Amino acid sequence: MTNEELITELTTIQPNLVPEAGGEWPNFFVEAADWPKLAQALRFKDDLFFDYLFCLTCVDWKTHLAMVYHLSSTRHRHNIVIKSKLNREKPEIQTVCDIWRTAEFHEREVYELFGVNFLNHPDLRKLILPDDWVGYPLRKDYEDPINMIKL
Amino acid sequence: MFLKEYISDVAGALKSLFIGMKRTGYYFTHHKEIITEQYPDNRATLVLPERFRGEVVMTHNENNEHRCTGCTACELACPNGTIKIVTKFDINAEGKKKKAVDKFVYHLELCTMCNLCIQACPTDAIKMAQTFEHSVYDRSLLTKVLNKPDSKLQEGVE
Amino acid sequence: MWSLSKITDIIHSWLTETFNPTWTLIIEMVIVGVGVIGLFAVLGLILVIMERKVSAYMQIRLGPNRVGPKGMMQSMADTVKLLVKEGMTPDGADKFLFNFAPFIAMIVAMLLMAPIAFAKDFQIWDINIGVLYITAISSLNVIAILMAGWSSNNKYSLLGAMRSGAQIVSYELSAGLAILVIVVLTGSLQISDIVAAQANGWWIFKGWLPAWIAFLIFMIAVTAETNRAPFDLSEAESELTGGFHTEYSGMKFALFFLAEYINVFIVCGIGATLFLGGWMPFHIGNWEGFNHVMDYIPSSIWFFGKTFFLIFVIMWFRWTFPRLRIDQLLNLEWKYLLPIGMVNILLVTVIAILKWHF
Amino acid sequence: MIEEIGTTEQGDLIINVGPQHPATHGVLHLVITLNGETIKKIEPHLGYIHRSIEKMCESLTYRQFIYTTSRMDYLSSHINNHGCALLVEKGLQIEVPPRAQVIRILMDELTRIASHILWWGAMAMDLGAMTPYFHAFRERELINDIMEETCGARLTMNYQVPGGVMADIHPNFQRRVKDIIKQLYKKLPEYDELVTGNTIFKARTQGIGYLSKEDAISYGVTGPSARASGVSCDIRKLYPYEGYEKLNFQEVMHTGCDTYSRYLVRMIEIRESISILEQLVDNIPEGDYQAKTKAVLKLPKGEFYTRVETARGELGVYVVSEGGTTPYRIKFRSPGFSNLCALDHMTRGQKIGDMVAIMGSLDLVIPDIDR
Repeated sequence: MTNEELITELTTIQPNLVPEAGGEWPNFFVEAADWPKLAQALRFKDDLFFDYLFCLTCVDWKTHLAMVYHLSSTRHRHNIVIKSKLNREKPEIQTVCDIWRTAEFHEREVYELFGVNFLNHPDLRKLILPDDWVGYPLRKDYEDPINMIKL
Repeated sequence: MFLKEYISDVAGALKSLFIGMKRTGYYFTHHKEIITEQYPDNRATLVLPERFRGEVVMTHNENNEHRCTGCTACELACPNGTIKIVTKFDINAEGKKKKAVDKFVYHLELCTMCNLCIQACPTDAIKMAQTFEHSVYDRSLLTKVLNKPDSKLQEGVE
Repeated sequence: MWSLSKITDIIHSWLTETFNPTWTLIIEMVIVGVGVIGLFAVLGLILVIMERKVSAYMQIRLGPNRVGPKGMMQSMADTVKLLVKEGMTPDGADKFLFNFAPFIAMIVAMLLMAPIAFAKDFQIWDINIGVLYITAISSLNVIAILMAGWSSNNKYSLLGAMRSGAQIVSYELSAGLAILVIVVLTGSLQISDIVAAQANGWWIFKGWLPAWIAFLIFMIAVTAETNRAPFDLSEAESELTGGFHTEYSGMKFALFFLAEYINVFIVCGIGATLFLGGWMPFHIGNWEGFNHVMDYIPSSIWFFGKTFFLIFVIMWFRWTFPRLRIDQLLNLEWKYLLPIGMVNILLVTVIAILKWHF
Repeated sequence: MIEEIGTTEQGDLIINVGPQHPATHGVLHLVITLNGETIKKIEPHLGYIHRSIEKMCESLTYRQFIYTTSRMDYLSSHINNHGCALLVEKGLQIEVPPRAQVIRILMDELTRIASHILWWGAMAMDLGAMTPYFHAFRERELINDIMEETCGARLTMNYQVPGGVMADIHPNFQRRVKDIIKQLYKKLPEYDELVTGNTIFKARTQGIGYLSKEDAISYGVTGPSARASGVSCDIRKLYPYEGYEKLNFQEVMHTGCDTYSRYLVRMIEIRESISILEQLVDNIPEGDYQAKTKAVLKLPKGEFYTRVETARGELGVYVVSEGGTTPYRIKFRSPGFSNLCALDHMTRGQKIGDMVAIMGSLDLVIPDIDR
């Protein structure tokens, strides 16, 4: 499926998607509340069939956080990027680790480094940092005078 | 047939084991194949390739002159803050004040030998040396001043 | 062929003339004890350096080569290092059992020395059930390992000890069956009889196929019984770090280490005695001249030569093969070695009854 | 769809494997729940050597951040650098000279061979055979010598810079590559003698650590580990970069899905890489080895993503740029981290000895996981 077809297909599934220009692959912004439904459609609809979540991350835009999901289909070989803006004070989004299992670890990583709370995640604990770590290191306003070296 | 299969299983397994033993037996008896290098003993004959990145040094010619203008390009290029250049103002022949390098401080303990400073240097003042035995008992010994005492900027280097 | 019995006889008669029988026995025991401990030390040193050199050459490297000429004193240096190392006892360990286990391993290894014929007429104790004695005592080794594993208060050690228990208990069966083949052929359990029966040819040549199979099974089973790779599951270092001796250090570890090597030496000595004729020289049929030359080589050299060859084979196994998994290890025993061993013993019984062997 | 989290019952044995453990090839910390010898659950605890490279890169310029990636997956540092260099080139639309492209591919494939050879030795060592490890190092040293001669370092090369490579190849380079090809052709059959055909090795690996195709995709497993499950995921074929499309090589696939097929895939991949080397070593075009670039690189505002095939799988570099000299946010989608996700799934119900074999076959490099 070409990028244009993908865009039209997805906007029919989820009318309030906001396509973003630029980038190599189609970019969409989705409301956090609509994400689980869209994810189901992306994964299980035969002509979409995005079965491979190859990158899951988060970007701190200072005003808000943005979840970024890079999806690919091993059958149709098309790629897509889904983004979702989250409230910086109380970031919450539904987990997708029941759809793409690789998300389990990636979401745990995002959880501890950005503080995004993944609803219904089966095992949302700290993965990399010690359990008593305070703060979210990859946020832009994170300061740690002891461990951070500023050049 | 069960019995036939059983016997061929055992025979095949034993054969594969003997093939492996033949290989190790070959190396046991062929001492030419030994590849060990006797490191501290062969230090005299050990030649490192000229591109090997051991540490940053500053080249000085026979008149104790270096080529560093103190432009801090290397300091900016370094990802780790390994290099710190302390500048001073020299008064040159025409009586003008001119910026020059006072101390080229190099922290070997921070250096990752990435070669970016060498690439950045516009006057080829620094280069990578092939030394590699850097361990010392006192960490402060790893902080080095690269320009030799009383060294001057080479004529004609801008 | 000269024998060492003259020397031992002279010492014995001199002692009986000088002292009363009780003192004679005590003094002789002391001499034997000192001799065995000395042999232990020497063997430990030799086998450690041998293992390191064998592994080095198979791994295309030089191995130890700094201490002494060609690194021959390396094992001395190792011993000194282990001696001066602190022998720690973990906090939660069962202190008595923990400290006692290495000694059991050593004592078992020492006891096993008794019936081995090191040379012609040179044997500590020519007991009439020699082979049975060896199989019985060698099973005690598992107690030391279980003790060490249990008392360390370490889960790795416990797992290793449990594996070792299952392993040694099962592999004793095939080792026993393989030994039984020779017992059937000889008709005696006494070591000196078994060696004497091989005067006109070693069992490995005389016993045809059954002896070959028995020899193979014996080698596999004793490798497993001494916890050597590829059967070193009780100390599998990539799974259980150190297995049952994870928590041991210093001299206590050295005792385990030494006991392992002594056990290897003993089982190889038994293998040499049973299958390769012990101290008997190599003879070929009617080649009188050749046989005569062979007779001039001292009997102890024959014994140690054969034993060290078998030790080398076991080391060869270790540095070639990957390790088995615990269930495969037991599979190998119960599905392959044991049935084959049983068929083999039937076969050899038939051969022995019909006198088909030489 | 998620497997239920294994519950800890009375009588279960919980052991910590690592952070310092011979099987973890570094400092991975696994908490294993055992029932006897059978694994009920594996929980990786990461972070022992986490250096937060992603945060570090936010304060490094586009020339500087490349060197940090050598420290991620130190066995395929060249390919990591390559991915980052590609990203900068994509952002700035720099044309890489053909000579630099060929040199890059040659270096990538040499790195891949070195990594796979070391993996072969380490895998055999995990299963208890020490000797292959040393034999593997013999060939690996030769490759490292080439790296040392041309790139200036043995492990963390930092040879690829935006626009090409840092220096031209050494005059000896072609001769030495041919030597290593000859040497490998001679020694690879020995590898098979020692390990591949060995009946114990086969027994230890066949049918162990089953990972179906669907699971492999769902867990995001890439690289040889996924190709052994029949997933076509070689970035060099699917999204060719640097002229891989012009080369004649196979994407090695296997449908065994078990540890042994993962082993076989890597062994065949070594041969495929050798064939790539053979195709290129005599056909290095003349010309510049580095394109002209500005002293200060500034990526335009936007988002960039590049993917390269490292020895372990797909490395994705995701950069969000605000138009400055440093990335605003950088994310490395490292193959090791995703491959680790499947470890728990693959080891359930297996023996503790199998866990070692499965971990070996996944070829985990811990700094790649921890970043």
